[in-house]
Amino acid sequence: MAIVELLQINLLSPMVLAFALGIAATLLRSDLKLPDELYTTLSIYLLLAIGLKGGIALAETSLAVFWAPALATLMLGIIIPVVAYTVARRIGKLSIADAAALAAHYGSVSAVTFAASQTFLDTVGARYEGFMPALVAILEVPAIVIALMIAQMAGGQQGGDWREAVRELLTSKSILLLVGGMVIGWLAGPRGGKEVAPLFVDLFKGALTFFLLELGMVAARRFRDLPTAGWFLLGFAIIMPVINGLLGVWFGSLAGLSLGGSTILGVLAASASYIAAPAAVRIALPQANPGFYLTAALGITFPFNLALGLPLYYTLATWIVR
Amino acid sequence: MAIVELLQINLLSPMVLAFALGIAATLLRSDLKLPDELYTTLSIYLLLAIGLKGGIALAETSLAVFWAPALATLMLGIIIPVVAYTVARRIGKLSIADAAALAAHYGSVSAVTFAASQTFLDTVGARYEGFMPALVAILEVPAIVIALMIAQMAGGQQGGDWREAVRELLTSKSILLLVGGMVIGWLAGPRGGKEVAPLFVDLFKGALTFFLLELGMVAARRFRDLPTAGWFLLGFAIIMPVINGLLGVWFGSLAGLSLGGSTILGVLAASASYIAAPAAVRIALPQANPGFYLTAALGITFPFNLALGLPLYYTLATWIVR
Amino acid sequence: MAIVELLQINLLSPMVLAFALGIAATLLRSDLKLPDELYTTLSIYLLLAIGLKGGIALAETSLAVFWAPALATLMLGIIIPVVAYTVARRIGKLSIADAAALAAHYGSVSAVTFAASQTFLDTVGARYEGFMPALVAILEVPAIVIALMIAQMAGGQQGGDWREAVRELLTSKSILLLVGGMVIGWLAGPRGGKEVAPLFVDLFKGALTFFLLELGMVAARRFRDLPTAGWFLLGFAIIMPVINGLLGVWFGSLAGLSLGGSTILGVLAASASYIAAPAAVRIALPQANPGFYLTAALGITFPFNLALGLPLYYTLATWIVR
Amino acid sequence: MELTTVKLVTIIAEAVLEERILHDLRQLGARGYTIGLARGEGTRGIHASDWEGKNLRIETLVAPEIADQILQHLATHYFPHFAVIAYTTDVQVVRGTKFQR
Amino acid sequence: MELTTVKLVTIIAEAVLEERILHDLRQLGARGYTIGLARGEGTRGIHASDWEGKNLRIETLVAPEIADQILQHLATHYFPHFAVIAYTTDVQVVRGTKFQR
Amino acid sequence: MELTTVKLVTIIAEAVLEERILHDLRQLGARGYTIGLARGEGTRGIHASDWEGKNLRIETLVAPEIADQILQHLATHYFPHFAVIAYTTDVQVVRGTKFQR
Ligand SMILES: Nc1ncnc2c1ncn2[C@@H]1O[C@H](COP(=O)(O)O)[C@@H](O)[C@H]1O
Ligand SMILES: Nc1ncnc2c1ncn2[C@@H]1O[C@H](COP(=O)(O)O)[C@@H](O)[C@H]1O
Ligand SMILES: Nc1ncnc2c1ncn2[C@@H]1O[C@H](COP(=O)(O)O)[C@@H](O)[C@H]1O
Ligand code: NA
Ligand code: NA
Ligand code: NA
Repeated sequence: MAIVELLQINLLSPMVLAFALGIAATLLRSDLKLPDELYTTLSIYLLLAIGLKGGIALAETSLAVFWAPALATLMLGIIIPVVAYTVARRIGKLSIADAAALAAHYGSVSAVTFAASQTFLDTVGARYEGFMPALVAILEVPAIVIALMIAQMAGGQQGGDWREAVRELLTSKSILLLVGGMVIGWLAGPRGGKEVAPLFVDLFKGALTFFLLELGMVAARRFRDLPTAGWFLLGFAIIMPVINGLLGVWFGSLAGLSLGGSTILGVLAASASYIAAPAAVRIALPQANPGFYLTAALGITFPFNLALGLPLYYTLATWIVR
Repeated sequence: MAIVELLQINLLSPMVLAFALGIAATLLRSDLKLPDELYTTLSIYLLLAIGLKGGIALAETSLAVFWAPALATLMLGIIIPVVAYTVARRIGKLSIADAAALAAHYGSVSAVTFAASQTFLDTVGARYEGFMPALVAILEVPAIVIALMIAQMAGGQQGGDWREAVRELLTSKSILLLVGGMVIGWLAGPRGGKEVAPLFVDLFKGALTFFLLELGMVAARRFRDLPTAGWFLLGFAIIMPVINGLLGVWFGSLAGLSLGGSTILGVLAASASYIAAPAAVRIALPQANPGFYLTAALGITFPFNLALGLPLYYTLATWIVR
Repeated sequence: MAIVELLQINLLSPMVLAFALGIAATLLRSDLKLPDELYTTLSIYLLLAIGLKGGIALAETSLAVFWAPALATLMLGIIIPVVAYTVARRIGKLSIADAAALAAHYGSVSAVTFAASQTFLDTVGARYEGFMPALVAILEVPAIVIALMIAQMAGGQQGGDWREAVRELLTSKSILLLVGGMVIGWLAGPRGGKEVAPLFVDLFKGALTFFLLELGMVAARRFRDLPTAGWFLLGFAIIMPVINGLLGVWFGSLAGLSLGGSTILGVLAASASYIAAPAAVRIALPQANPGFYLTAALGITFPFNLALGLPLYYTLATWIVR
Repeated sequence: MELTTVKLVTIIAEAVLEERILHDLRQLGARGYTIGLARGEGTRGIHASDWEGKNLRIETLVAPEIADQILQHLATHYFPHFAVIAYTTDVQVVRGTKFQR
Repeated sequence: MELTTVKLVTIIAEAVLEERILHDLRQLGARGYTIGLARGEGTRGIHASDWEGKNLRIETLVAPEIADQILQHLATHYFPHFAVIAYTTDVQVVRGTKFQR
Repeated sequence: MELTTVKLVTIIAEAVLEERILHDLRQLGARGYTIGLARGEGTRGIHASDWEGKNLRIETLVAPEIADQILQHLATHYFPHFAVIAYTTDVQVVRGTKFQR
């Protein structure tokens, strides 16, 4: 399929349109407000559902197939934050804390972008490995730890206790639900999975669409901070994902992933965390400005990846993966 | 089918029974309380789902078929508030503000009554045009604007800014979700719609049932205000819908709608808004008494339409539509 | 099937695993927190769904079949609280209020344990009578009333008004939803039921799994109180259910219930209420210590029944029911 | 503008007590109340079912003598067995009569 | 540590008024606000749609003269037609300047 | 009835800080607390992830000297980097000892 056609498929999918509706609602100053509890509920649901499906698939995967993609993912989790930190510090002239905060976000991963990429690939008919959610779990944590360690070594950390932050990170809800869901799926297997499939599988795309409506509103609220963020941040939030996406696709193809699987690893690398990273960074690097890292991750990179990134990384994958 | 049989089908449907359970819970002073957030979530879901389905249908409708029903609906939106205002003012001797408030509510439309009418028609096996949700959107706003303008001209408005109220009305959540859902459905088309159908189509009737449980409790709380409302309001809240329903069915048949479609247009005309209108009226006509308009719309007309109105307007349609 | 195999099936079911994840989340001091509103919503949903399914089944049940199990259940509701009170008072040396509180909880029933037992039986392929939810409703109230009367007669009640408590009990949300759902199901019948089945039937097991995640967290928070509860309570909370379970299975077989039905009656007898009883007891017996009755019912008996009780009572039933 | 001083009584109580406390407030002469949800911990730490939800934070503006009666009543009927605390503050309002009997 | 006394203005208002009241507070010189959800009953008991949700409990810390203006403004523009009450209290804060113009 | 005056300390803080602040309150001698949800805006306007939820409104009744220490502690450790404000009020309670060390 040509990239124009892929773009069209993606932009006219209910989930991207719902995201746009959320943005429109905020820009039109509508009084639409989703309950906070709905937002939390949908997040929990999505993370658990992603984990569950991954666990069921993992139960049927041999280690021989899994080790190479796992290693490739781990390496991405180490390389990306280092690159991101260096770029933000050298080119962007950001403070140590702000640079490390960006590194944590772009090294980690957005579960919703991941879910959207699965839906996109389903629609274009590309297949991917079932164990991909396990890679989400692998990529979520290391980059954040590395970014906090960089800040610690560079002396940019005051007040925050990074060891405590890492402990909290490992038991944070996103990790717990993702890994917990995976363990449940792995132990319960396909038979147990079938019992809960009407909730966790059939409703997944609808719930994702609903969630993106809310996320559109959250992202649009971030737009206000764009002017103060400056040109560097805008460039960073668009170019960094493309570089990371390319890296992810390439690593995926080297690790023997399929076309769809490499696309997803590209998406994972390109995506910026907006759940685990912000919470950890807020605690461990309080002097970093959320107006920077949240605006970049949620206000620019997330919409970019959702609307343009998915077809882009897929196209890259069709070139790279043989 | 005889009207007795229709009545029985309707009164024994899960949604009407759930509404009755909600009323019973309140009258028995049970401690059952649905979380406010659930109420909001279900409202958002229902409006979005109605819009989505309408949009998908609209994508397959030609303008040649659509213009006449659209025009008929618009005319209802102009005629009904004028009639309602005159009746409330002349016969009911209500104040300008109270009369205009009633006009706004009865000219506008209740999305839940609409949804209930679809479920009813599905059950009795009558078919209707897929684009009906578009008519809900068309009928929702004009009557409210007209009623506010009448109040403005009659000098009954103080303090409230009606222009601001109209702006807020156009970006209010009910309009935004209904129209936004329609645009999403229209752009995503049947293919995109299929992806989210398990959430937005399959669960619709169940969610409506759940919502009616809550609405039964809300309506029953309004019953307390009945004694102070007086006989005029009681009569108004039952006779006005019947007249409007007849008008709607007749306009529908003139515009070439099917039996089911004419029934629904009758239901739309007969129904009184309890989402968009109350919010707009509260802001623009603060001196109007909510004990009047909410009690009429939610405490009398809504239960009347749900229990007796649906089979009644359908029977009227079987006589009028050839 | 051997009990080891049954245990394995049960312990590896998604719902038991989700419960374990909830416990793990609390013990690891994760920041995972389900919104209170979600907890309430799921409770309401589960009770209504249980009632609905029971009502539909009841519509197709003749009184000739139903009276014996109903009577057996009622007798359990009288015998269990008397036994539990005596044991707690004589052997446990608890205060009148604390003993009566325990009697109320263990005589009444846990709807979620009931739901879990249905899922378990579905998985092992055992069939059961459709009217079982009606027995839940029958067993829920009497034991609580009897326990409060015992406390009243024994002079252990001060301050609380037990008549008021009984009135509130009869209109409490759990009774209202269970009985209300049953009436709806009974009146709407299979045709009406089919309309709402995607929400109330298909999603049931998934919702139960989600709910057990939360309940695992609630139960684990109770673990803190275990040390202060003492050995008697620990023993009581494990031995009492086993005795009650045996009693329930036996009564069930005498009343002519099937293997599955007898298992469920055993589960009902063995389960301890954590919705209706705590609320009623808190009001009518304020001097009873919630650290006792909630820890026993929710912190010990519920996990025990969920993990080990279900296969145990089923095995007992295979011996007793011919 | 003339301001009057009235008493704001704040009550933190377990959720099961809602109806009871509101009933008592009305009896004692309060002419309105505002309720918010809260959770918390104290020294007793006894709590009813989680199903009943968290604590309530009840506020009522009343005349000083009524405030006293409310505290007295709560101290007698609720403090011994229930997780309830209460305190009063002086606040200024525009129309004092609205909050007095 | 040096503490400054500022005024805490608490407003209980029906939810439809949120945007309006926050706008007015800003105009009158408040430099921040905190909102919580609440429900309640009073003497008027008029309420807009349940869909609009319950009451809001708006709090703002301001200098005394601004507190007066806020009460005045609410009394004129909101008390006649809307379900709104408001009261002020003296509170102590560390950095008084943060809450003054 | 004898009333005692104690201090009510109210803290508005971003939700990520919950555990930390409660831990500090306990350390400083508070014997209980009540938490409600809130949202708001101030002068700094820095906020962590929306996922973490809104602000918290933490209240604790303590003896005057502890109230001072709490304000001091918050001013040193939280005000510089976090979206936190705090204020104290005098309130009257029935059993003053419940809130003192
Ligand atoms: N010192 C305190 N400051 C603020 N709230 C308190 C305090 N002590 C108790 N509470 C609240 O009152 C409820 C009951 O307290 P208690 O009866 O001491 O367990 C708790 O759940 C808290 O919400
Ligand atoms: N005496 C009072 N104490 C506390 N809150 C009150 C009081 N009177 C009214 N309110 C609150 O203010 C809102 C509007 O009151 P009203 O305009 O009197 O109906 C009510 O919904 C209550 O939340
Ligand atoms: N003047 C104020 N009055 C009431 N609440 C305030 C005020 N200023 C700040 N806040 C609250 O404190 C939080 C943090 O404020 P800030 O650090 O100034 O952004 C805000 O989100 C508000 O909830
Ligand atoms: Na990434
Ligand atoms: Na109408
Ligand atoms: Na039992």
